[in-house]
Amino acid sequence: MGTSRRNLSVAFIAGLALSASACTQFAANAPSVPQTTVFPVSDVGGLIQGLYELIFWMALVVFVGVEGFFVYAILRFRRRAGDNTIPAQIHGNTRLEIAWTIIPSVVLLIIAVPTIATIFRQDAVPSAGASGEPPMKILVTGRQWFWEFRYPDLRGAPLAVNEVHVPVNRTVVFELRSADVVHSFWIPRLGGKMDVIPTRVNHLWFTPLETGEFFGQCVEFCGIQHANMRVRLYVDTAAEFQNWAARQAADAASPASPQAQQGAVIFQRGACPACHTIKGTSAGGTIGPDLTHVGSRSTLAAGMLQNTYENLTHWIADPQGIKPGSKMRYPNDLPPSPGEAALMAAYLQSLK
Amino acid sequence: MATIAAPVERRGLLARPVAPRGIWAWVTTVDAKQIGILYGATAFIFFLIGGTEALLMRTQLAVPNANVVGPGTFNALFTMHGTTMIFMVVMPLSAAFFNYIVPLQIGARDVAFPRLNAFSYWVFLSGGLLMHFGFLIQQVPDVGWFAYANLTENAFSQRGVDFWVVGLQVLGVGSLAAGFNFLVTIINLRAPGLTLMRMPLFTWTTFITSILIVLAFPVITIALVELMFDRLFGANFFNTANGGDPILWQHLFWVFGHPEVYILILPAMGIVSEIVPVFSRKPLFGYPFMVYAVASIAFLSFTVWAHHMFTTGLGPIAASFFAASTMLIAVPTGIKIFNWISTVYGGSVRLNTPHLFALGFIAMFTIGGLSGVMHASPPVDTQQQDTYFVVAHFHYVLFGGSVLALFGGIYYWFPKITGRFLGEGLGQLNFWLMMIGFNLTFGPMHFLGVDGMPRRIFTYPAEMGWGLWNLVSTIGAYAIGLSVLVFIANVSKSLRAGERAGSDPWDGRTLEWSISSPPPHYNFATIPVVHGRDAFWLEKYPELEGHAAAAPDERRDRTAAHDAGEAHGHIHVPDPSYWPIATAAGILVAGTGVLFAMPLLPVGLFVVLVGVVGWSMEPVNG
Amino acid sequence: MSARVPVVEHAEHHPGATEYIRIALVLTVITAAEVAVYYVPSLRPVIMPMLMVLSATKFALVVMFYMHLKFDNRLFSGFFIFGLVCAAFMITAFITLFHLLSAPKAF
Amino acid sequence: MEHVAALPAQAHVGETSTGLNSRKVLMWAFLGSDCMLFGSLIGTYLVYRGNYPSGPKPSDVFDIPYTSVSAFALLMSSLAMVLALAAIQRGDIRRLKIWLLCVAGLGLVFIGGQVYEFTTFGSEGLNLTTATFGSSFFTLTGFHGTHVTFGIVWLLMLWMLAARGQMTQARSLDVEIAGLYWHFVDIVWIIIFTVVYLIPAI
Repeated sequence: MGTSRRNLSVAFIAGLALSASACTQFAANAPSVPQTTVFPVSDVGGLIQGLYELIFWMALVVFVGVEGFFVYAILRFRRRAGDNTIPAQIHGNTRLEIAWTIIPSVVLLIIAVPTIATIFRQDAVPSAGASGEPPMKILVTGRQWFWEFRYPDLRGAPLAVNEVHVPVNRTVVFELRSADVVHSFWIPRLGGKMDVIPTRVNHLWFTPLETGEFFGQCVEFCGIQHANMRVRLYVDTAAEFQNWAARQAADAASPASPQAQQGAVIFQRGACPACHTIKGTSAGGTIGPDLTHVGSRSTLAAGMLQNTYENLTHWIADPQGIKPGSKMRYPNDLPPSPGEAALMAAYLQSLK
Repeated sequence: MATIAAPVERRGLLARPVAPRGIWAWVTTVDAKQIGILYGATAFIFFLIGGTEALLMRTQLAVPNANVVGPGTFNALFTMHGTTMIFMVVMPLSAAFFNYIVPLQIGARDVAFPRLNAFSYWVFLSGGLLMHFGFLIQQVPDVGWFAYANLTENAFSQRGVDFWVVGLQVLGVGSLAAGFNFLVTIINLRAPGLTLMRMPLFTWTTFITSILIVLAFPVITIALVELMFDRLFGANFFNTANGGDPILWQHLFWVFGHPEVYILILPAMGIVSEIVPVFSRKPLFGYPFMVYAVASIAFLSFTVWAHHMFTTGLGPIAASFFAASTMLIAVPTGIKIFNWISTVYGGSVRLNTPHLFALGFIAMFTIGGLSGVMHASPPVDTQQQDTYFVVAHFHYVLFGGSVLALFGGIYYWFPKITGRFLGEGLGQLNFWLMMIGFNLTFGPMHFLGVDGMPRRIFTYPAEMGWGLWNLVSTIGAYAIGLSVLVFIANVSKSLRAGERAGSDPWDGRTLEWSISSPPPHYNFATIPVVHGRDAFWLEKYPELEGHAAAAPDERRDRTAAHDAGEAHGHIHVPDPSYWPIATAAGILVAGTGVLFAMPLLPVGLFVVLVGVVGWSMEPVNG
Repeated sequence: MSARVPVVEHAEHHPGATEYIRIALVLTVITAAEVAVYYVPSLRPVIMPMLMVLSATKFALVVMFYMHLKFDNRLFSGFFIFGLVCAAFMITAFITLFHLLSAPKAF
Repeated sequence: MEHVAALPAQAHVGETSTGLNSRKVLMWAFLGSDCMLFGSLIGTYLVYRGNYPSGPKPSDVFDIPYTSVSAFALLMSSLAMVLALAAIQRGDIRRLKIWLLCVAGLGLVFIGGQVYEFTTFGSEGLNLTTATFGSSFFTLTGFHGTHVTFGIVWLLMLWMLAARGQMTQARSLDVEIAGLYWHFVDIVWIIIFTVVYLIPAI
């Protein structure tokens, strides 16, 4: 075997190793990739990450070893032009077979033991988080195509849609239910996902360890707008969270500006209350998302649009154009006029 | 079905067609080789359709917020892409090789039930058509190839689901018929001396795959029946309003679905196990262990299904069980990879196109296997399930695995089937373009998955940071498309003016290389007698294996033997028959009836009945 | 070396009519016992295992004697038992997953 | 190097690698496969057996003595089936015809019983759409009934061939294979009778 060929295979193996570690580096762009799975900010996320890293590095070693040896074998035993000899007809080697049955078994055992330990740890909700308080329960309902959150333990049982707030360092337990089809609830940086299945209640818990805004979305195919069923989780300080929860528990603000007042009238007069609730008014529909504090949300249509006056006007005027298949429909598919939409947007924007 | 066979002297409802020509020859054929070609050609057309669907999806996802296709279309695209590639491309392409190669490898003249074999093909075609009838009325299946309940209930879906249910049901009938046929063929039609532990590995994987088909498809059949009853008759299997549990669908689907994965990959492993020894000029390393590995993978595949459901809340005990059984599968899989590499090691390695594809398979399948071990761990899987990481994983297994191997198989056996080589230059171009395109397409999907991009989304906002890798992936997909065009050019050029291949162009080891290319209608003039593994190699080089060298006149020129056999005219092959296609047509009509006009259902069933009766009354002549 | 073997239809021992009828009598008795067990309230706590043993016995008798599996080629037993084991595993798993380990229902 | 004489391709003529008839191998493979079919149906039934929030309970509608009789009829048809096989193996075509008719007749008794049972259940408010219990019960027993019906047609075709003098001792395998199918259908009912009818829904 010539030196050049040896250099080639060494270079190839080095290349494999380099590209593999490059993978981890590319994935390592936490700030620019809001749904990264490898920069956890919760206890559960950390558990998973530890296990993932163990398996990843073992897999990488196996990968480099196997592929490297494979490429080496191909290059080393390449047939030269004109060479027509028949190599020794070796049929096998039982000792080798036993070796490569046992060694992978041992490797898998090294993976399996912490895996099973982690399964049980991930399953058991701790009695208290880092803050020492008992876990906070949040009821989650997945719907085509938005998320509803209720806080039964808090005063006034506040409710939130698509944007859920939790206090830092306190364990939260999400009780997951579906109102229609199977969804899956996932905020990658906080930990693994859990399916949301009609007729069943599933649980997902974690203790957030950093404040901030974290992205997530539905990850089980749930129909035409599955892609636009996003969720944001805000980890607040304890005080911020208390304020937020108190605001969410309150009734809707009364419209102040003339436009908002007109918008409120149009809203109540139209078909809107059949589907939407605005606490403190007569609107009590439960098909669509609760709009009591819609003005305080940062996005519209489950994360599709920034919550601006213009976007909201557009959304009210043409929901099917923005989100085809959405359940937001008007009787006989007759949307409000642009003027009416703008007034209603003004009203809804005022519902902070 | 054919058990009530009439005595030979009686005539059936219709006289058997006698050696027709042209289109009728194909319509009435019961020759496994012709059926193999039908399977291959049909599957390739579906491959182009499924590939086009993939390219459309990749185009839509190339940049954030793209608007090439709408959400409804996108959902239909990924549903049909998955369903097509699994049931109408990889399975029938494997079946093409089962049909063409297995009888040759075991020294048989045909399969055990030639008419049932033709029936399998026509039913497969009917199922494929039924599945695509939705395009006629713009009601394309759009609930994913897994069709998770309860999204498939009438309350949440449209008529597209019906096409999926009926089409898949019919495809399943074809697969089952083929599965039974090859099971019996391999048990009963082996040449004298061809004991089980002497069978070529492709024959072995066909055998094991047939067992998997026979045991796994009944489960999806029942799941589909339940779904169909829900949709047509108001049953409640998956209707949550009346106590139906969507999780039951997932269990039934994956009890079938996981063995199905091995139905897709085992034939590919068999092909690779044929190619690597030939082009390394060494016997397959550790043959018995390879056989045990295939068998244990098949057995274990029935115990791991719930690893597709780690995020459904199985509970820690069940999750631990299925994690452990899943990891166990990595052991026999590893054995296979190590044995392939050891076959190369110490060999005399020719890097012709078939071998490149086979070696590419080994390299890529290893990656798919390793990522598979990652989500075998349930906690890790909760971060990877339903993300592009999983998409990357199974494409490394099913494209880097199955498809590369099947292309390798085409390059390898094309000279046998047509008597002509595929062009080596275009072949190499085909391979490298496909290899690079494949890695560009699916490699970055690992990063996308780690970056938290879910599967089955038709769009994503720019702020998610997924734009770059999606663009790379789309470019790669077009490179794969280009490589397929190169392949088409190669085939059409070779069919017209390819270099002639002799009966044994690669210095092959198994019996198919002992007869002319293309093989005669009756395969073997005289049924060979097998003295060991790699029967033909042994016959050519007895001294290498310590056998006494055969006397020169005993090194038979089988082509000459064929001419002799033909001259004698005493070789019996089964006559063609109208009944397989007639019976399958009845199924097509019945299926069409369920989908469009119920009155057609009894008509179709009546045609099936007439078909079965005609079939069983048909003289069984040799 | 195993050459191809002519198909021999009845090389093995088959039980005769008397034996068939004797087995039918046993089957009848077991069926009667099954139904009887159903009506005895004091057996309720053990009715499940009892019935399962009784029907498994009937099952085995028919398979072994009427279907000749006891006397026939082991290949046939292999096919049948492999299918049976896979099915039994699946059913056991379903019972375990849905009734023993199941998450609480949301009704 | 020896070569055996040219063999016809059909398996059921001449010789095979195992000495086993290909159609018989096919039937046993089919029965293994059918285990999974009924396994899936029984699995589904066991998942849903307790679920009848509205409609009647199993114990409300099941008539154990009645079903016991039809189960017994099916069980005895298996006896008739082996006797039919024994007859053709002896070359006794007259007894073959009698026993075949007997099997088909007992099968018809069973099917008639099932039709009556389904009708009664329907009138008592239990049908395919009654919660998941109804769906899984009717699908499971209906699939079994379809199997029985197919078996009856098959046996009657054999009887017709026998009546036309086309069944001879040499064709006993045709009866044996049909018999394997028939016995399988019988043992499936042995399971269903226990699991569905006798073990009370708790």
